[in-house]
Amino acid sequence: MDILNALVAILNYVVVPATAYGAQLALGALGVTLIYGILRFSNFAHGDTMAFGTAITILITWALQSAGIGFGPLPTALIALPFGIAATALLVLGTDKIVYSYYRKVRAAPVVLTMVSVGVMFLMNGLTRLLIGVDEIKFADGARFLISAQEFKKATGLAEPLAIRSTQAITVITAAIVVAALFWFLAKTRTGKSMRAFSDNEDLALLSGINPSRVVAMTWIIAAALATIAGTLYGLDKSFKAFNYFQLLLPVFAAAIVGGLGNPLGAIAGGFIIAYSEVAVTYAWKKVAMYLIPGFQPDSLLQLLSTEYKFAVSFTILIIVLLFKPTGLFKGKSV
Amino acid sequence: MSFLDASSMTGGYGAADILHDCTLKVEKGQIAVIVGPNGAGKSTAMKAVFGMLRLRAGKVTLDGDDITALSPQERVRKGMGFVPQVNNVFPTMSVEENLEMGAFIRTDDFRDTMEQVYDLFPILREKRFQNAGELSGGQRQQVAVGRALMTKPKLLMLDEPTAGVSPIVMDELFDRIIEVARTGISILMVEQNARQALEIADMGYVLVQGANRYTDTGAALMADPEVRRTFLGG
Amino acid sequence: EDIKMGISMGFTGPLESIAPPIASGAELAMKEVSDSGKLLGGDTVTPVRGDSTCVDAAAATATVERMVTSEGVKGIVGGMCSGETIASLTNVAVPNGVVMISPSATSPALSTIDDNGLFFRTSPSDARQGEVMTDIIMEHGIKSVAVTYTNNDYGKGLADSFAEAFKAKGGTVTIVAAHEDGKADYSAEVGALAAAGGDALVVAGYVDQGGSGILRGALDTGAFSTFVLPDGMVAATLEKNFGTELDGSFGQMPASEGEGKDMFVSLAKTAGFDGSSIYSAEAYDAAALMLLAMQAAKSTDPKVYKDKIMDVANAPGEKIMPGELAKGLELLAEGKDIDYVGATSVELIGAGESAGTFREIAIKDGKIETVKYR
Amino acid sequence: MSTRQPGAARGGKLRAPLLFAAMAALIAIEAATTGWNGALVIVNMGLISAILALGVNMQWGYAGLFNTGVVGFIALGGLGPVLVSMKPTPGAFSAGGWGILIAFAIALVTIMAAVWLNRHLTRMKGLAILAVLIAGFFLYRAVFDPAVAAIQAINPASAGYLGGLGLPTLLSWPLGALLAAGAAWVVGKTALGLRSDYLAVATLGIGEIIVAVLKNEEWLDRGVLNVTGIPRPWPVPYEVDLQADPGFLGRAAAFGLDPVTASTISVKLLYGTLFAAVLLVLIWALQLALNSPWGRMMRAIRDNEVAAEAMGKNVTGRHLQIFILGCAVIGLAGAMMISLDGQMTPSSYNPLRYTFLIWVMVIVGGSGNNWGSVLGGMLIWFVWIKAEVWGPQIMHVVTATLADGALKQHLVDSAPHMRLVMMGLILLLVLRFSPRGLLPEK
Amino acid sequence: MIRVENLHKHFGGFHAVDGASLEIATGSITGLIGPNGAGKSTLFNVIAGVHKPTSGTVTMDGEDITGLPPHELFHKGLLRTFQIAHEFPTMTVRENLMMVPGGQTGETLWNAWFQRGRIAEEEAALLKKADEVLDFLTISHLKDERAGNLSGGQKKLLELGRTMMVEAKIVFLDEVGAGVNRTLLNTIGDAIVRLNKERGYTFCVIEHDMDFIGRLCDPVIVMAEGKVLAEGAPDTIMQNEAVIEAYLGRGLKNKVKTGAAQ
Ligand SMILES: Nc1ncnc2c1ncn2[C@@H]1O[C@H](COP(=O)(O)OP(=O)(O)OP(=O)(O)O)[C@@H](O)[C@H]1O
Ligand SMILES: Nc1ncnc2c1ncn2[C@@H]1O[C@H](COP(=O)(O)OP(=O)(O)OP(=O)(O)O)[C@@H](O)[C@H]1O
Ligand SMILES: CC(C)C[C@H](N)C(=O)O
Ligand SMILES: [Mg+2]
Ligand SMILES: [Mg+2]
Repeated sequence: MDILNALVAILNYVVVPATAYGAQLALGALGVTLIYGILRFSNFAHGDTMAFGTAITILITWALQSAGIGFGPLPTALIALPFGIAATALLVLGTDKIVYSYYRKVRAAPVVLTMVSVGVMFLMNGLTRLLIGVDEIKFADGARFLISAQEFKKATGLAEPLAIRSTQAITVITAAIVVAALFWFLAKTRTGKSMRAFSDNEDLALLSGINPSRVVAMTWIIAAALATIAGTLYGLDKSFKAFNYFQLLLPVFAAAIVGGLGNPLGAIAGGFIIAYSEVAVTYAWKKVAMYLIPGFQPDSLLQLLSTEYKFAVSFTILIIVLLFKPTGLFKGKSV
Repeated sequence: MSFLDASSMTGGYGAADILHDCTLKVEKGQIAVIVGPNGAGKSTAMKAVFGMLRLRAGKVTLDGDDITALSPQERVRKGMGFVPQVNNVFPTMSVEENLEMGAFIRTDDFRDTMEQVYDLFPILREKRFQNAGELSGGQRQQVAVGRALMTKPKLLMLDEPTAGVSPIVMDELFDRIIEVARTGISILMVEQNARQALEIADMGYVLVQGANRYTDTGAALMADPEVRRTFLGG
Repeated sequence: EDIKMGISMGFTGPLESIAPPIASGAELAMKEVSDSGKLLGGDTVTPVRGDSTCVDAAAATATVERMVTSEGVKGIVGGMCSGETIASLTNVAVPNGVVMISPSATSPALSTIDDNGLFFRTSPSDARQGEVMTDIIMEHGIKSVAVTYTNNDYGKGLADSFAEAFKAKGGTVTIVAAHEDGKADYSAEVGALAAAGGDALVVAGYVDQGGSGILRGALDTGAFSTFVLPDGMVAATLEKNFGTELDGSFGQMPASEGEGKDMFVSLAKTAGFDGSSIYSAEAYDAAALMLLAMQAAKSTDPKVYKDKIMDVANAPGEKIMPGELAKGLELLAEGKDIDYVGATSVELIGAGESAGTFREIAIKDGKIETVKYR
Repeated sequence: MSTRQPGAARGGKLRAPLLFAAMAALIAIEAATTGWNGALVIVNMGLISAILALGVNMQWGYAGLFNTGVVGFIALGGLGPVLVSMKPTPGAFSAGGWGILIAFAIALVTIMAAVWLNRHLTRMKGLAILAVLIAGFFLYRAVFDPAVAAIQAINPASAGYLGGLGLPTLLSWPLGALLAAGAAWVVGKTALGLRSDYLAVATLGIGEIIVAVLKNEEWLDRGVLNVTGIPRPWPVPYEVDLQADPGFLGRAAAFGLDPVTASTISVKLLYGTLFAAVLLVLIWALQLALNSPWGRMMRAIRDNEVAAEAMGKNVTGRHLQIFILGCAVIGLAGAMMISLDGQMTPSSYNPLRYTFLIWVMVIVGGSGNNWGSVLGGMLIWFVWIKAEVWGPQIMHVVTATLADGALKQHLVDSAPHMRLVMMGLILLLVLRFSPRGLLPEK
Repeated sequence: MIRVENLHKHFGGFHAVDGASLEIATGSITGLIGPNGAGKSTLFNVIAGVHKPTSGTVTMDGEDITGLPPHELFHKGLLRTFQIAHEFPTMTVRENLMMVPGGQTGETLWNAWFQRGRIAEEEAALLKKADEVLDFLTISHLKDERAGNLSGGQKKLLELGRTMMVEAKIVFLDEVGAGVNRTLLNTIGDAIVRLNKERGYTFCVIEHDMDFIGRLCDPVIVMAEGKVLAEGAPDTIMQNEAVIEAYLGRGLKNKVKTGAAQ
């Protein structure tokens, strides 16, 4: 029984949340990695693209809700998602036309594009806030839990609870589907391959008859879709607040890099590594130890590092990974 | 009118012109070779023909159509193929994917063309799943030419295709180029292995400082002692 | 004459969402005084907003510098966060001799700062809140708690003073863990808190920042069911976002007995903002105090009217409620004494900070209910 | 990475003087419209920003090192004034100072032991090292934790930390540089082998780690409780003292200035002079270096590491050197900033403001060009501050024609966010019309 | 003398150099030829310290130099050029040359600040030297051009020019000829001979132009599949059946060119 309790405690406080968080990071990292892989710059505006996409999705969700449209046990936002994606795609395509395309034409160095994306980040930042304000917004509806803590305790009679939110499950499943689809798309389809060709050698892509504007547009559309999906799922699971999406940028980049920039599989792996390291290293193992070793009453919490350092932990792991695998776990690119 | 007719091209990268009233022509199924000192503007002329350089003056026609205003990828669709001098492979894509990208604009089945390329460069078949960036210099060059052949172009432009390839491969390459030309494809190439190239050329252009210095059949240029001494290394 | 008054708040940055109601609170008082036409024989008051960012000391300093030197403000309602307040106070307000009244900077450090008598606050020091919170928890019969705080001077100061007070009264604090605001995920913090255990969780954070994230996580995973919520956590959003999930939790915030707050909330409602939002009422009082002190001193010079602030704020004198600023101005003009009560029952003690009456709240049926004032 | 760039910057030789004159004019306009006090505040922080940008430019512009941990090194530099000029907390050192030193010694010995084992063991290496590290960690915590607790127990509301040495603040500037340089050495030794964006994220993480340490190690700098009242550097006086000084009042009156204005302006001018002096010395040294064979070597390394290595240049060594130097300059500026602010607030070190903004300065100014960095530093700081005012003004203009209503209200309420929009817009405009920066590398 | 003993270099499972042993005698101009992908460049890279060998040793005049970093080898007098030109693109052509010599006074910061007189003298000498080299390579009109803007062949010349800036003991040339005009290549060949005769440089030359190899090199080493296939004087090598089979080939099959239209 105690062993079961220990197991459930680990599941509830480490495995389930870290998996969901990891999937969220992975979805964000996919977008970053895609832009990096194909357009060859670190897009700092990605966090705010996520925010924008989510904001639009929320507005549409509200409209749907007030029209009485729902999605059964699933969140209404999932119906709104395609519209959010479309709007975000339009926005980023517009941005590309007005802003980025010029720098591609003059072949500016990647760091200039990165700086440009910082400019875009500021702009989108303001735009999103103009659109939906700065407040925290909750827009999740439908069934909240797959397994709720109380039910679980009642059903099993264990002392430790276990909860799985439906949004957590949706996030993990979506992440799996999206990464598989993206991987397949890039590795197997003609368009996907042409995107990789473009990323490898733009001039030669041109000489092979690949239409660069099409590749760029495709990339942005996919990135917009990824950003909106990631942002909406994150917002469903936690809540929406424009500022938080900017903050999300840091772990998202960390995830993309640990895995190897430009590599979709890497983004997934990176997301989980960052998430698990944050949760596990700062977890207080006291309770688990007490279950496992009867009669053990430690004074301390058996916590390796306090939670203040959780970010430091994930970055330390990142640095260690990079020291042994300088282009990330999955052999990413470097411009 | 010639199949490819690029006449009086003038232009460059910035303020100063590199090309001065440069004219290049290729007939259908013929091989034209450009030779000249380093920095003469040979690559620049190729880029100009392919629309990668803005011309201040001059006109390019292909099969009678004026293509001066077309973008490079539109020219590809018009049947032009180009192997640049440098950066001519997709380094993080496999050899096979490089070839597939060559066939990007084709909608028919290109399996047999790929087989032909593999027959021509057997080493590529061996390395088909390796990334092109990991190949040796000469192997890359073979990938580059292979990629251009995949387009099944009407006009094939090659910028120093034999730079860095071994003699045996160079011979094979020239053999293949001749065969390609025999099927009615026109070839325009820049070569520093000039004597070998002029041997198979119908037409030769000697370019110096962006202008045509000598223009004649390949054999005639080979025979000209002045040309041999100054441009072909004796 | 048109008197300019500065409002330095973090309109952008991590607390951007609670800044607007605070500023509106201050502006409400200014408008009321302006409209009354009774200040110094008909002076009007124009608010000048400035963005302090809440976290960037340099930007806040530049903002306040601009207000003082180029806009010529006669007083400043602000800053919003303690760190930024200290910076702009010592670098700008003190050298230039301008009065600052902060509605919300609650760090104990501000009690002892060298301010030439120019700094006041309408909120109490966090040192006091820790003691009040201890009492409330003890009265609920809870002896063991876990504490999490937002990792800034406010959160840390409050958590520390609470932990000390709680232990002194014989309670057990199982863990004191910080959380950073605005982060993507709080699973690690929730995990650590859950493992440490305790009968309740004290969340010394901000309701629309990490504090909510922690609550969410702790509720969803079933780690805690009773929460203790200090000032930064008590706001309408709590009801909206958590509903009945928080039933049984309780807390406290600086606020005082009486109808002052209610009057202010309804005034705010007419003016179109949420007066129950945190520190909004304090901001109203801060602005009101400054303007009343001008009237009492018959001068808009901060160096002169700074000495009157304590006078108008405290007894003796006639009590002045929110919405009655005109009356206060009249009385002062007549040379009578007033005791400004305002929206938060202002009573300035010591170095010019609120004495700290607290409202104990409990959450029942998804609503924040007042238990009593203490 | 393609380096082809559009036509060279117009303006030739006169470009730099003209742009600096324009910058001066902007400041003068600012002074004329809002007074010298406000203008000088911007100038002073602008000078510090210029130094920060110089430090980043050394790393990026000279050597192509993508350091995004700037915020960490600024923060470390800021520790300088705390450690040097604050008064020591009485009894703190005897309470826990030794404990902390011993703990550090334990940590050092542990790491050395691990390194030794790594070199000398062949079998069971991983296990042995892990065992040593774990044992060392617990021993360290066992000594460290009580020492920290003892220090924090001393007057926690206003002290609770070790305090400083009580020495003149000016001394803290070199110390700030040294602290940053020391950290840079450790970072450089481990992470400099990484390429471009990977180095970027590694340093991003390191910056976060440094800030996390400063935020949470209260015995060192009071953590999030902040250290306030850091003394000013010689010769900068306090305004209140000036206002009480009859001699000064007399001089002020002679100029026809009121005491408050005179004192605040004098203080700012003094700060400004100090900062400008530091900036000038740095610029002189950097210009000489950049135009010497050393600078040529650095550019070669930046252009092509493999070739530079083959041409006998010790790329790793030089990278480390420039990384340390750049960080030292950043640390120096960090220390100067703290002695300007008079307080150390670790939680204010956020990467947006202290890493990205500095990078924007370098890129907008023109990477690889020292004068460009100075210009970029001044200009972007100016814009960052002014955007706060311009944003709402623009909103005002935009909404002027709108009818009152929810939309207008919403827009007016959102005005502060125009600051970010403005910032973004200006960044994009500069980069659009001068993609290599305002003063491109020649 | 460079001696390579039983050298292996593996990339993953692929054996690019697979047990090569060879010697480059002091004072010789040794040619290194072999099919594309034979491992020639890889061998160079291992000798020059760019790659660490999987196994095997490299010695220089009896001293073990296996795995030393390139910059240390440079100071031991071992120079190399790259098959794919590695210019410093944003620097001028002249600067590309002037940066080469090691141990310049101005390369330390301290001296850059306080030894400006000495630096000025050195710079003047370097400048003169660089201009001589540029003259020799016939690209002196490009001295102030950004190296990134050079044509393919010009970059190769610059690559060679760098090795002429210092007193080297041994120079490894990886296909200097590829893409270089043949007339100019002849001049380069002359220069190599002159450097070899007059200054005693040892050369090891990878090249696919057999005229060039034949004119310059003795001995010639042939590599194939990561191993040494043959070694000897150019004439004998060119007669070697195995070499012809693997590398030289027998000339064009399509001797007669028949165009479709004419
Ligand atoms: N980084 C690498 N990863 C994997 N394989 C590699 C790598 N570098 C080289 N190779 C392989 O090693 C073999 C030898 O390459 P190398 O460049 O040494 O050939 P080479 O003899 O110089 O040929 P060439 O004459 O064409 O330049 C090639 O088959 C190549 O594919
Ligand atoms: N991107 C560029 N920008 C500016 N100038 C250039 C650029 N590329 C080439 N040039 C210049 O144009 C001239 C012609 O270059 P081009 O590459 O056409 O020569 P080439 O005849 O192909 O020589 P090679 O045989 O060496 O390849 C050269 O002097 C070169 O310096
Ligand atoms: C806005 C407030 C919640 C600020 C907090 N009381 C502080 O002192 O920082
Ligand atoms: Mg060329
Ligand atoms: Mg090679």
